[in-house]
Amino acid sequence: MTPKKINNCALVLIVLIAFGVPLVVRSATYLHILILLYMYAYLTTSWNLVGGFAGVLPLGHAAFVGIGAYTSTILSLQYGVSPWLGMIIGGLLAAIVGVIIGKPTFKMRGAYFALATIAFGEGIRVLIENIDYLGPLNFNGPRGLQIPPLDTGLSRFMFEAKEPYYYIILVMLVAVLALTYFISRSKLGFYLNAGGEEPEAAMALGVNVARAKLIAMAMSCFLTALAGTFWAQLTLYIHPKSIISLDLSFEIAFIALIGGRGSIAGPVLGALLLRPVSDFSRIYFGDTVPGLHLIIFGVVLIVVMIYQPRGLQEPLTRAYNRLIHRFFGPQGSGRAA
Amino acid sequence: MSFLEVEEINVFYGDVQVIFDLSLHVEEGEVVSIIGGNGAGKSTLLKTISCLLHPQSGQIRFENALLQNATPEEIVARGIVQVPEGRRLFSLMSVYDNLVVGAYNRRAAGSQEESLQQVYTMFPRLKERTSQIAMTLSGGEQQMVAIARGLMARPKLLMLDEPSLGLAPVLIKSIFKTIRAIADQGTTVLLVEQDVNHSLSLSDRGYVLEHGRIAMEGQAAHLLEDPHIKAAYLGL
Amino acid sequence: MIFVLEDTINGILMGSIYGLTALGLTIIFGVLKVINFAHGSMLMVGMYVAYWAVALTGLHPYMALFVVVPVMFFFGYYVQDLIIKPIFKAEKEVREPITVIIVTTGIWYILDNLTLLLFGPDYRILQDNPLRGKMLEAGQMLISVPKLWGFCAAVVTAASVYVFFQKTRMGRAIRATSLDREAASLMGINQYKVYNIAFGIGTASAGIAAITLVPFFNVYPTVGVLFDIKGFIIVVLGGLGSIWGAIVGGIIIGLIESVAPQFMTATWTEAIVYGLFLLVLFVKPSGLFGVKYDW
Amino acid sequence: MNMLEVKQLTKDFGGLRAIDSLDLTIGKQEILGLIGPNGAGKSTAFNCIAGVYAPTMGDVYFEGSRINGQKPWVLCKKGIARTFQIVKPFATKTVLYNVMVGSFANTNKRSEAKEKAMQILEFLQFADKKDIRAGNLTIGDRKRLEIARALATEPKLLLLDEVMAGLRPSEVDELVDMVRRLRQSGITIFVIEHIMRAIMALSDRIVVIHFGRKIAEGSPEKVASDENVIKAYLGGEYVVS
Amino acid sequence: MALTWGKTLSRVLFTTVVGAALVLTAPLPTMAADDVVRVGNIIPLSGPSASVGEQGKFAREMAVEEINASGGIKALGGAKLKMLYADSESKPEKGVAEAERLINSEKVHVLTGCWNSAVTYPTSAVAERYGVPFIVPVSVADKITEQGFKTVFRIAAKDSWWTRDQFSFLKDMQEEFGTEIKTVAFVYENGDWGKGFAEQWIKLAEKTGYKVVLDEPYPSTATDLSPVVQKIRRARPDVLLLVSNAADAILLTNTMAEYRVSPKAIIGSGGGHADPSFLTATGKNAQYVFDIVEWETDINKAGAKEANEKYKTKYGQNLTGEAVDAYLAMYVLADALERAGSLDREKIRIALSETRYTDGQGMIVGYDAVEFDQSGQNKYASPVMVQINDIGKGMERITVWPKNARRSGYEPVFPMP
Repeated sequence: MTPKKINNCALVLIVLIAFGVPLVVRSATYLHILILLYMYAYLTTSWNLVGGFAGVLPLGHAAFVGIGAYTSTILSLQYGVSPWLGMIIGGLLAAIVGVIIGKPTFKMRGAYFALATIAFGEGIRVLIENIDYLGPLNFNGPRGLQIPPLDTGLSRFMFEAKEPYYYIILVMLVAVLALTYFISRSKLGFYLNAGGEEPEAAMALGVNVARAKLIAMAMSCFLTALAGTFWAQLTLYIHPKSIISLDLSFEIAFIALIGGRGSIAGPVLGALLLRPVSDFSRIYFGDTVPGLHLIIFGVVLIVVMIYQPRGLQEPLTRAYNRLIHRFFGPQGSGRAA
Repeated sequence: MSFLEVEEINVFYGDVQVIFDLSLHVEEGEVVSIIGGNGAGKSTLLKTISCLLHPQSGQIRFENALLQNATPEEIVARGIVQVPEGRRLFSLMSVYDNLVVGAYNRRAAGSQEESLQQVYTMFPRLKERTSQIAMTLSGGEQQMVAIARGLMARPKLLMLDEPSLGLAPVLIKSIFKTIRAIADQGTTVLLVEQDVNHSLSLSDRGYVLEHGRIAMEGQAAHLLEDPHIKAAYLGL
Repeated sequence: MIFVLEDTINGILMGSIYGLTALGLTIIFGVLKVINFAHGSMLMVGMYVAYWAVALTGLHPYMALFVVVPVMFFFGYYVQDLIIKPIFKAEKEVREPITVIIVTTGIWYILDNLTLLLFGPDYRILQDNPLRGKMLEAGQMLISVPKLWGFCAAVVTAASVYVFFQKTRMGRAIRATSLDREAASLMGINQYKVYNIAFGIGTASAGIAAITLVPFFNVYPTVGVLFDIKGFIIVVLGGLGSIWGAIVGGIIIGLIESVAPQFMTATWTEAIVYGLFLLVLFVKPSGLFGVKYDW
Repeated sequence: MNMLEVKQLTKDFGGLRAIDSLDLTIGKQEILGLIGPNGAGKSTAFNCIAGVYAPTMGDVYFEGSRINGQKPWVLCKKGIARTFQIVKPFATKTVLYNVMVGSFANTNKRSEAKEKAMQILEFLQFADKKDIRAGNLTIGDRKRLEIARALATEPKLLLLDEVMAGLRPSEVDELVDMVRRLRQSGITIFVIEHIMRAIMALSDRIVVIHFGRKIAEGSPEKVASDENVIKAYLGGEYVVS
Repeated sequence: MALTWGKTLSRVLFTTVVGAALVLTAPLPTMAADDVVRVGNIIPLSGPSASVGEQGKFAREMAVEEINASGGIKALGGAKLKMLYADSESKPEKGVAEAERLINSEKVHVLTGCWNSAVTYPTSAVAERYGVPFIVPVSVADKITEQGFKTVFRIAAKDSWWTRDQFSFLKDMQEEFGTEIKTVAFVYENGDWGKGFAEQWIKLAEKTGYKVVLDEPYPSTATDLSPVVQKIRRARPDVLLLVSNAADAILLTNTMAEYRVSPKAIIGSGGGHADPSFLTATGKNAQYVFDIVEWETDINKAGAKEANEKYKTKYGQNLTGEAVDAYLAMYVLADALERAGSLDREKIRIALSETRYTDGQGMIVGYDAVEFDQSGQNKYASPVMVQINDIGKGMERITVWPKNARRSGYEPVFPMP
């Protein structure tokens, strides 16, 4: 078999297995953990479009999760609009806000950009906490919005069981990964990478770096906001302090950095490491030694960064190649990515 | 044993090998030039002697002591001082502060005032500019500060990385004159240059570096006459 | 009118203390080119050290200076030496190693929760300290004495750090390293030792801020978070790396927080602060006192 | 019609006048050399033409139309490509990737971009290194990559900023040869160079600037014997002890 | 190139599966056995409300130790209560996730929690969906029991009752001491809880005819509350009503003392004012502050003193209203389990809904019984007012209202001198 075939087979196999998981895993808890894992992988992949490919470090993406969640929830609670439609509207709104905020901030360098996005994220949270009503729209200020679990079903984006959520977020994740894959091979991907690495050279080669970044930002914000709606429909409650929190913004970025920023696999790998660490350490230590789970989380962050500052994607790729090499012989192992 | 002895070093930049089995020596009081085009490995060689890089194999000895795994600070403390390529001044600091930082190492710190006087004697212009911010100096003045800063460290061996880079011809001449004056005061000088004519004319010996290997070595006067050098490096 | 004056004074005093809490952040950024996300936690550690130093010995709170400053200096020194330095070594080529941001965040989580484990979630305040509740009366105006001392501490600390950087051998070495790491190495300056010392100074200044806060502020494990984001905003307003910028940035925030609530509800002042912050970033990205030099 | 016409170009930085009323023209398929002592304003002139800086005064015409202050990426699409004095490769990407960024200027299709990039690499005898990461190239290859990327944008006018600096003589000869072949393929070339031997051999005409002003213009022989030029290079205004 | 990207993608998904496999083979928490009653408790054990979470945990532990030591649930053959704690970190989404886990993986029979109304609210929806009885010791937002849920049972009073009692108290004091009250000021944390109280206050003030001179939310993350205190000082209200978390309650009280703000009365709303740290951290500054709570150490009820002594020796602090509600909740649960005689969640739910718990070790609260109405609200729950004062033994919290619960021999100080 050629390396390409082996990889394609592995790809298909893995997608099939992922879709088969709910047939084996009946525990709603594990499904919930997997759903959150996929959701974080999805969020991070969306983040990666700017944070990875465009070479900046946005630390305020929770704001877009919030925009998505609030848009669809307000529309569905107060105007009966299906959350599916609200999801798209929220995405578009987030894209617009993203472009507006991206335009000035993309001119900034390194630390300034990171701090500006933090301030933007926190600013949006403070704004929502201060607004009870905006015209006819009820934001309910700091108290958040509850979605009554009344009519379930696909059209209302609300389900009794976990399986539908699982499949929705899995499809979203696969779609966003595929999208990232195609973007990375497209002109836009080339332009983003080039502009992220050497903006001056890229401009001389015909790349409108600012525009490429804004397009990426718009896409990233759009996709991020979709996950906001998903999250709102999953927990049926949105609360500015948690859905637009710094913690969320940080976690999205950390997953990417731990997994390997700018690579397609990175976000998924990062989520696979960090989510279980945070979930299981909270489950096992959260009650006995309060705070220990966050200490463990902190230690994992530090250790990974000391030993793999470029993220886990590179060593895991090597390990995968060795594995393929062992099972399929030398022709199976491709060159290093 | 020589003053500085480099024995069969191999140096890598990441995965790329830049220097191959390179050996050279410098005797006390000499002026030695290393000439070669960009990418020949000249700067890498100096960085290796300064211990900013470490050779994968081979040894470097200075005054008979091995410089294995030493840090750049230890190298300076032992008396090897490098004036880096492109001057690398502390751009937002004054001329005075730049010079004083040069005397940071303990050996030089004690005689800071004395060194300062010497340096000002050598470069009177710097005395006029003592409180000016380095960034605002002209190119020639910046190169003076760079060399003066190196001298402030009281070097036994002064290594200069392309001091003529980016200077007008007339300035180049005076910089080389200064280097000769430094050597005449008893400091050993290791000079890395692309400007073959100037550098060899003031040197005792020279090495020609090509693709990370010593292609030729000998008395400076002989090298200047060598047809291969003329053909390859002087464009004649 | 007297109200506005009173609020303005409080804003300046409290703001200078904010500036003091952010001073270390700006020092560390100036030298290491890294935002220390654990700075608030360092402040928290300083507050605990100060609290216990006073609570156990019965010293005057400001006498704790002699305990807190050295303890915090070496704490910062070794945190940088043992945890952050390896990353710098691994990422030598990178100018603003983003990985360090993650590591400092890891340190933040660890410090906050370790404190929770050790001392529990209780809120502590120094009960019978002589400064507690001390107010200066000027006509109808009331001015907090511990805050006034905080203002003095901020100015004195900033001035000392400034003079140290300008006039001492180590100070020059630190500035040289911040401008060109490699050239500084070639001058015999140990880059990592300079980083350790800069981190130590930054942390020690957080310790001084902690001492000025302890007489009137609660001490609890997550108290640092309150000052974290505030610190980021202050240092960017003042210009990353600028010592006086941090103090002025702090005073601006203090003034907004103190004066604005008299015209609106206090919750909106936060929004104003963020708005102003973004505005300054857009108009003058290098901050009010930042050098127009690309870090 | 001239390929490029620069009229009374002036550029100030703060109080400093980097270029002062510079006039020059380049005909179609010509090779024009621009020389001058360091700090004479050569790179600034390039940056004004390539759209990095907007000129303070004066006009730049490309194929007869005025292009003052247009952005670099716009000019690139119009047919002006340039290299950088300090090479700026996309270091983590392969040589092919680097060149494809350039070839995307005229297509949206990945396959076309790749084909074009391969053509260029083959033309420059560079194809064997297409999978090497740009960060791992030698300095000579980086310079070549710089040219390859610029060529991939299919320029009419190519601005070469000290592409020979730091190369060995044999490499310089190769490059001179290559630039000549480029001209034969129909590209107009404007070149800044420090290596006299190369620029003398290469240029149809040479313009010499000093302190932002044009001090001489003409054939290589004429310029080389010009008194002003010799004075500028050997100087006398700077006395160092 | 195509090859590389394709491979990367497949690698991603390959690792996804390996990771998923790892997750699934991770050691599972032990599955439910029949001889224990598994009680899931979601409380904030880390993060900003960790202090309250800890109190709730201590109180639950003490109650469960007592219940188990005295033979467990007899109707279930002496089954012991087994406590499972989950940390919400005060975050709604964590609370929801933990509820899912406790219900599905840990197979808990009953849930309790979550203190933060913002967490309890969405979590109660999860419990309702799975039909798991959900005992809410404290979380005062009205809406928690107004969702039409069958599984929610709240021990504590809800905020409309708390605010109602605060105003009744004011009226009574006004009459008792002949002090006229004209103006009130509301200062509260800008959150679910504070906003909820403020809404009720405004209505009550309108009804009572008080003039509202200040209605001020503040961020509980504020580092300097003197601007808010200045506003209070300048508004000169007769009565100041507060809703504060611990850190800001302490800061506010101390700052008010600094600025010599002394209205006729300052009334807290539990929470931060009831935190054990509050008294130690404010000292004299808290003197004469009134607070509304569900319970106080000096309550005139059999067993209350003993329970407090036991708690104090065990955990080094006094029982608080928050803690007592949690303590009581465990006894209410035990009582329901005895009557249900089954571990079936529905049966437990029915038993809970039929609760009438009047005496027993857990009944150390001021009122007479625990009985839930249709919505799951404890009908009898009623707060008391305490005043913080030093009557010779340092600052302590002294019950003053309703009058029949007032500590004998204590004369409330009203208005504040």
